[in-house]
Amino acid sequence: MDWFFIIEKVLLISGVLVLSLVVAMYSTWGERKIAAWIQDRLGPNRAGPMGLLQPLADGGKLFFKEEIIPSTSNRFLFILGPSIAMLVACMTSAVIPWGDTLTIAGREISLQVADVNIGILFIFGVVSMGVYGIMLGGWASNNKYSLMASVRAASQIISYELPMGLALIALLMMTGSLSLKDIVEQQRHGLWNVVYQPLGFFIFLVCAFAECNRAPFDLPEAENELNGGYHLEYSSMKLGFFLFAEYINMFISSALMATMYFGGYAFPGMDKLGLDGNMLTILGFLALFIKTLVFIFFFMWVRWTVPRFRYDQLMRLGWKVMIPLALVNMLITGAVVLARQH
Amino acid sequence: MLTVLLILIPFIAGLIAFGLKGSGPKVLGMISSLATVVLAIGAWCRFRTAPDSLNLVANWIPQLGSQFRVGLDGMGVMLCLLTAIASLLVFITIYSRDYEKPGAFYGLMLLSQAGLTGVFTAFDALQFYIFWELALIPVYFLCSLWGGEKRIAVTFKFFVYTFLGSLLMMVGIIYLYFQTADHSFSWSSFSSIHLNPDDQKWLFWLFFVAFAIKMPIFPFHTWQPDTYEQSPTPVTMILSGVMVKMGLFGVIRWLLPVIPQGAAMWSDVAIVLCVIGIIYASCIAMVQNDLKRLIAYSSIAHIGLMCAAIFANNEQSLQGVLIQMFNHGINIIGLWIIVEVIQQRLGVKNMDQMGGMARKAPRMAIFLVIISLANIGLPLTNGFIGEFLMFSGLFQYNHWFMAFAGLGIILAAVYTLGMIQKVIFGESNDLTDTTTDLQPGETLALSLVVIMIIVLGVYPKPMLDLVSSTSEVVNKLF
Amino acid sequence: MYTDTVFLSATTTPFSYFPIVLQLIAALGFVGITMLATHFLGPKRKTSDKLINFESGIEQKGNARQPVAIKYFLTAILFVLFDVEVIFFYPYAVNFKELGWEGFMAVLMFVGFFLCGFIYITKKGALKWED
Amino acid sequence: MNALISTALSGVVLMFVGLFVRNKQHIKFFAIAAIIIAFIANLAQYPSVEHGGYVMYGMIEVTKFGVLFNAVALGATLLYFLLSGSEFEKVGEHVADYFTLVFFILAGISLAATFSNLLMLFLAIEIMSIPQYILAGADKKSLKGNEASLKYFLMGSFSTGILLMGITLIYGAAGTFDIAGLGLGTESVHPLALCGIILIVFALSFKVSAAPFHFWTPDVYDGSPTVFTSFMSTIVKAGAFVAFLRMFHGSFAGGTISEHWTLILSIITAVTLVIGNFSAVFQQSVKRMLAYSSIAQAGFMLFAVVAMNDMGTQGIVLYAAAYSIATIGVFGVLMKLKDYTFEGFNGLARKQPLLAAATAVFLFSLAGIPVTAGFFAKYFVLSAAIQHGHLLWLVILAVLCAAISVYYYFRVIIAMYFRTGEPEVENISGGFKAALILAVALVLVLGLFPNLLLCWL
Amino acid sequence: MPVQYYIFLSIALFCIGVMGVLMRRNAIIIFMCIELMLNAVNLLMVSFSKMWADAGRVDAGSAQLFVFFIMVVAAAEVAVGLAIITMVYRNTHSVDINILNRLKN
Repeated sequence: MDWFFIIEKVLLISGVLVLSLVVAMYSTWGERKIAAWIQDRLGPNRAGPMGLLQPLADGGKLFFKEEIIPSTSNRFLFILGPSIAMLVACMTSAVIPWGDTLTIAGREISLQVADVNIGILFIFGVVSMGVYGIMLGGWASNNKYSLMASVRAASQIISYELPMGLALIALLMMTGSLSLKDIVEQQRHGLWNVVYQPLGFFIFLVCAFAECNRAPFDLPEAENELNGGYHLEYSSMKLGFFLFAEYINMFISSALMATMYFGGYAFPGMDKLGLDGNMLTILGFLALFIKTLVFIFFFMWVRWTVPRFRYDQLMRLGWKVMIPLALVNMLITGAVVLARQH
Repeated sequence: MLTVLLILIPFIAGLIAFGLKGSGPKVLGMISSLATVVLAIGAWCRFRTAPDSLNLVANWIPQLGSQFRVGLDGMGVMLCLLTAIASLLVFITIYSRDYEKPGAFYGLMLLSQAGLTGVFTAFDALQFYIFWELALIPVYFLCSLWGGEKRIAVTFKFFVYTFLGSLLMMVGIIYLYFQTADHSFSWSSFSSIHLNPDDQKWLFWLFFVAFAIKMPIFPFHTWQPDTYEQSPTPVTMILSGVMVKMGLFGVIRWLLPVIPQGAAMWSDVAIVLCVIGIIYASCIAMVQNDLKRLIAYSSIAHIGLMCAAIFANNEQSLQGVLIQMFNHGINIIGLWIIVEVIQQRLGVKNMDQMGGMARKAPRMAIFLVIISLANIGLPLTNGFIGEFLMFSGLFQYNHWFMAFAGLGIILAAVYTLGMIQKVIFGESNDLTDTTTDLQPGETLALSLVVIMIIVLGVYPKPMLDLVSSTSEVVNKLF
Repeated sequence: MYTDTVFLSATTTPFSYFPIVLQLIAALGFVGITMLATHFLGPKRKTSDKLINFESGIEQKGNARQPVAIKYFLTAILFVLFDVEVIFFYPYAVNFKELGWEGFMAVLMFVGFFLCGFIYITKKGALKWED
Repeated sequence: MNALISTALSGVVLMFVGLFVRNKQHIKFFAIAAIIIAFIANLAQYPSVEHGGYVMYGMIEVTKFGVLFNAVALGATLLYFLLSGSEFEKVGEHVADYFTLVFFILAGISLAATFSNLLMLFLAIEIMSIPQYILAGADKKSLKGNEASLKYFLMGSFSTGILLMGITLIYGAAGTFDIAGLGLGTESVHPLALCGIILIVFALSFKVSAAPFHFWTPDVYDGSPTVFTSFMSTIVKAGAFVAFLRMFHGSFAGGTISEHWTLILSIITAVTLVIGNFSAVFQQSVKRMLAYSSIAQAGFMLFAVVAMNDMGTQGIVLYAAAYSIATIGVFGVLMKLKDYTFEGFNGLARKQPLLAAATAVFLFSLAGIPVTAGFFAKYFVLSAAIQHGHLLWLVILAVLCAAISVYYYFRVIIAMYFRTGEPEVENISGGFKAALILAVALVLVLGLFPNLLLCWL
Repeated sequence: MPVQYYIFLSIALFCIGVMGVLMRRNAIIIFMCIELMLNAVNLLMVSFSKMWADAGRVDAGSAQLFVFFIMVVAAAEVAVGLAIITMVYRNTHSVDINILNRLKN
């Protein structure tokens, strides 16, 4: 066993986790700021300069709140729900290539926790687990609103998984690989995938919104119908986990979209700069981070711009529009790729 | 062609009869049975001149090596004749009766006649089996539909018994089929199989049980008295006159030639069973008060004797059996006609309630006496020659068997005479006072029976000639 | 239509998943520790009123664990079916360049059946949420 | 192959017909037309396989046997539609869907008759089974139907799991799924393969409801809507048998391997015969009696598998035809009655002579009485066993059981003909009568000339 | 890892499934046990595929394809099974299979 390898990976993992948490924390701040900006308000401005310490205060508050477990709920499942949600959110980042390799003391260190050949499938699998967290949480609360919300969430998430999978298949046909690293490397030497797969990207984007329960697909959390949705009975850090998980998911989705359709850590002309490897890797990481932030901004922008769907509209969009669209996209991709091959 | 006609005429007539109403079926039955009698006699004549012309082979199921193969040898001619005569006698006797649903009744009667003729003419094992079963179905329906009170349970027992027996036989037939050299079901292939003795040992029982149930032989006989008692008398006539002969026929045609060593190995056991049956049945018959049951048990005893004689393993006894098959058929049908008459007049079967009928119905009394005497084998009646041959054959085989079987004939005399005593002599009572003598139809039928009894009793040679060929052939193979 | 293609290249070994296990351990640790920490840090002043379910402030009525609308079940079942059909596209997508037009036609047929099922459930009203 | 494609497509088409055609009578006509087309398409393939079959993609082997069996299954289904097609609408609303499911089952059956790969065996079995779970519970309001459906589903998928384990173990031993290439019989038997075979025997015994894996059968057949029981207990069961037969003849015959499973299977056969027949005797409802009788008949069909010879192959085709036609006929009549007990048949002969006569012929056929198809069916399977040589004890047992079977089949005949009563009978249409006469004619013709069917083999 | 490990693991899983089916009375749990059996089979199938691929068989991938088919069929079974269980639940308000046995009489 190579101890350096383990140390290196442990460091990387810690880095990635901390990064996700920090990004998630400041996404809450960002969201409030953007909302305020859009609505011509100020947003948080008391804690620290421009309210920058607000997320820390929120986090601290969540830690010190009283933990309430309703007497009629199922205690074990009640705790398990948010745990799963958080766990899943932390796991998806494992296969995303945050950058190329760093060379430190003669060792090649990959900025990807694990480069497995089923990367996309892995993410898919782990994300599907997320629905358990919501479902268990909602059901264990023994509250009608929670149950309703979790059932809605489950239906919504699984419905949008289908077009998402189909959109990815079209991408897969072009790249021929499920490894995210391979996909990025291909884009590095050619055009970004979004050029070939505009429709696919659009479908993926919409589905990502739905998967993250973000507006305009935030029916599970629709306050004015459901009193807060599946985490209605939660308090303290368990509530925090649900909220954090949502923001982490948003971050990972953004990173994923950037990776798969917008070149990941690759940026145009990066090989012509003539920089050495380490420098290029750091620049690449920054490029990815910026792309991700742009997507996060987009998420928020949409949230404060587009009104919420009705449930029947949501399902109709998912099943009757997205799925056929994704199928067509897949077939067209297949036909074009084959035609170009000959 | 003649042979096929013998089957086809009653078969088609039977089918047509189902659709007829009123007295149509009666007339049709009469015509058909007359035609078959004529045909059977024609077959006899043809058999004396050109026996081969009676055989017919046609393709049936080539994959199985089974063919439609009908033919007649001496025994076949004789039994076909018996079948034809029996149904003619039955139809004459019941001509004046009215049955419920006559179409179905006559149709089933004719179908059973067709099935029986099929059994006697089959020279293909599979075909034999099929006819064997087919003869049973119409009889089953006849008994269950027109029989006595307990008819359903009783006839069902009868059916299951015989069906089980025949299924066992089918296993045997299939097994033998795979032993034949040319994978064929024909009688000639079957009789030329060389089976090792071990196989013969158990194969014998597969066949013997089927035949023994049909005859019936001692432990397999329990269905018989009940069935005879519960069936409508016309059906009982067919059952006892012809159908039980199927068992004997089966042994002679399909058991002895095919499994000779098996038969030889088990002949002692078979004869012991038969002798037990004879004595047992006779004893019960003696104490029997029910007229129908008495005749049923007497039939068991007679059949037992015939079966014992078959296994006695010599030409004399075999010839005796063959001729006795015909004669017993005639006699027992005669007896049943009289029973039918009595039952129809008095409405009872219990002999205690009868008596003194000789005064009121003298013709019937005379017929009863003659037929009863023939049944116990008095010289100059047809029963004598057959029994004599059987006893002498049995004697050659084993004295003791003969002695015990002979006991049966003494007992037969006892109960038959007892029966005559009770029925026609003695004091008449209220019931018998009202009785009337025979009607023309019944007289005609009984006269025919008596004529046959006397003719065959005095001059049995044509019949002996007819069956001698069969007995020789079988005995050679045996 | 068995080909000798082994699905997915064999460069990945079980060892490639080792970092994922590490990350799982890390994530589990994080979740567990946080859960425990918040359990001990928070105040504990429990009253029976606090522990009943929230129902917008009015008296609680009945049990929440009641059957939900059948539509949701239907969606779940349809998802299972269609998702599995989607799974079939993955091996095809990985190998589709080698399979060429013949394979494409086969998939076209498959998609045809997929659409048949899809149209059928649509027409049957399984996806109709408006009442 | 043609049968597979045409039935599967017919299923899809009917599914859509149900969406656009509201008249249930028309749906039935569509179904009948579809089955006739499938029948013809299937027969059209016969000339190409007359002198030897061919394998397609290593998955399907089209042979004369397969084509003939498909013809039997499709023909019997046609008869089934003619006799009982109008009963479909009494079960529930979704008539077209029921027909669709029947067609999908038929596709499974045609696959079962032609597979040459374990994968296809698995698919065939499943395509046959899954629609049946739905059909069993088609009457959503009936508790008995619910029970039947759930029970059938749980037991069926359990046996599927066992089947799969068996297939996997055999794959582990042989390295291929091709049934001709398993090559298990040649050398000493791999322990994995042995376990696999035993598991497959168990699983397929489940599917054909052989004892001791039969316990679901009576409840399921009794609880399901009668019109579907009729189909499930006949044609589908025959299809499962064909799968069984192909599997074991194709890959486990000969060599040392066959010794291992022949004994197990012959014991299963014996137990099936005994249990099926004895239990049937004690039933009070004709429907339940027929359920047990189907177990008993399965015992006879198992002979064909155990015996492993041409006689058995011919036998199973004939048996499938004879048994299916007769049972479908009996069920067809049963569905016209209000009362499913034996008493419900009392006096039927007087009120409906044609129905009674036809039922009697069907029951004769089931009991194996000559001149009906059932006789030759039994004849062939028993011959197969006798030809095998070591199964005589089983044959004798079977014969005894056949005699018992007469008891319960004849109870119906006795009720119809010899007892008096006023059976409540629905209106009998002319079409039904014609179909019934057709069925009787088929039974009798096959009973006289089985070679009309077997000459194709 | 040697293939034996996989064999033992999947056989253990399979036996757990079988035991569950035979001993539990709740239809849902029985159903889950059946799914467990199927997954045990899938695992074993894939390990055998690897085993034969290592042994040099070119068609060893067919076992993996088999797994796909198993999953599809399992999905179909799930669809039908859940529908049936829902139907039963709506009619009897129970998924205990013993209750069903009582209904029989």
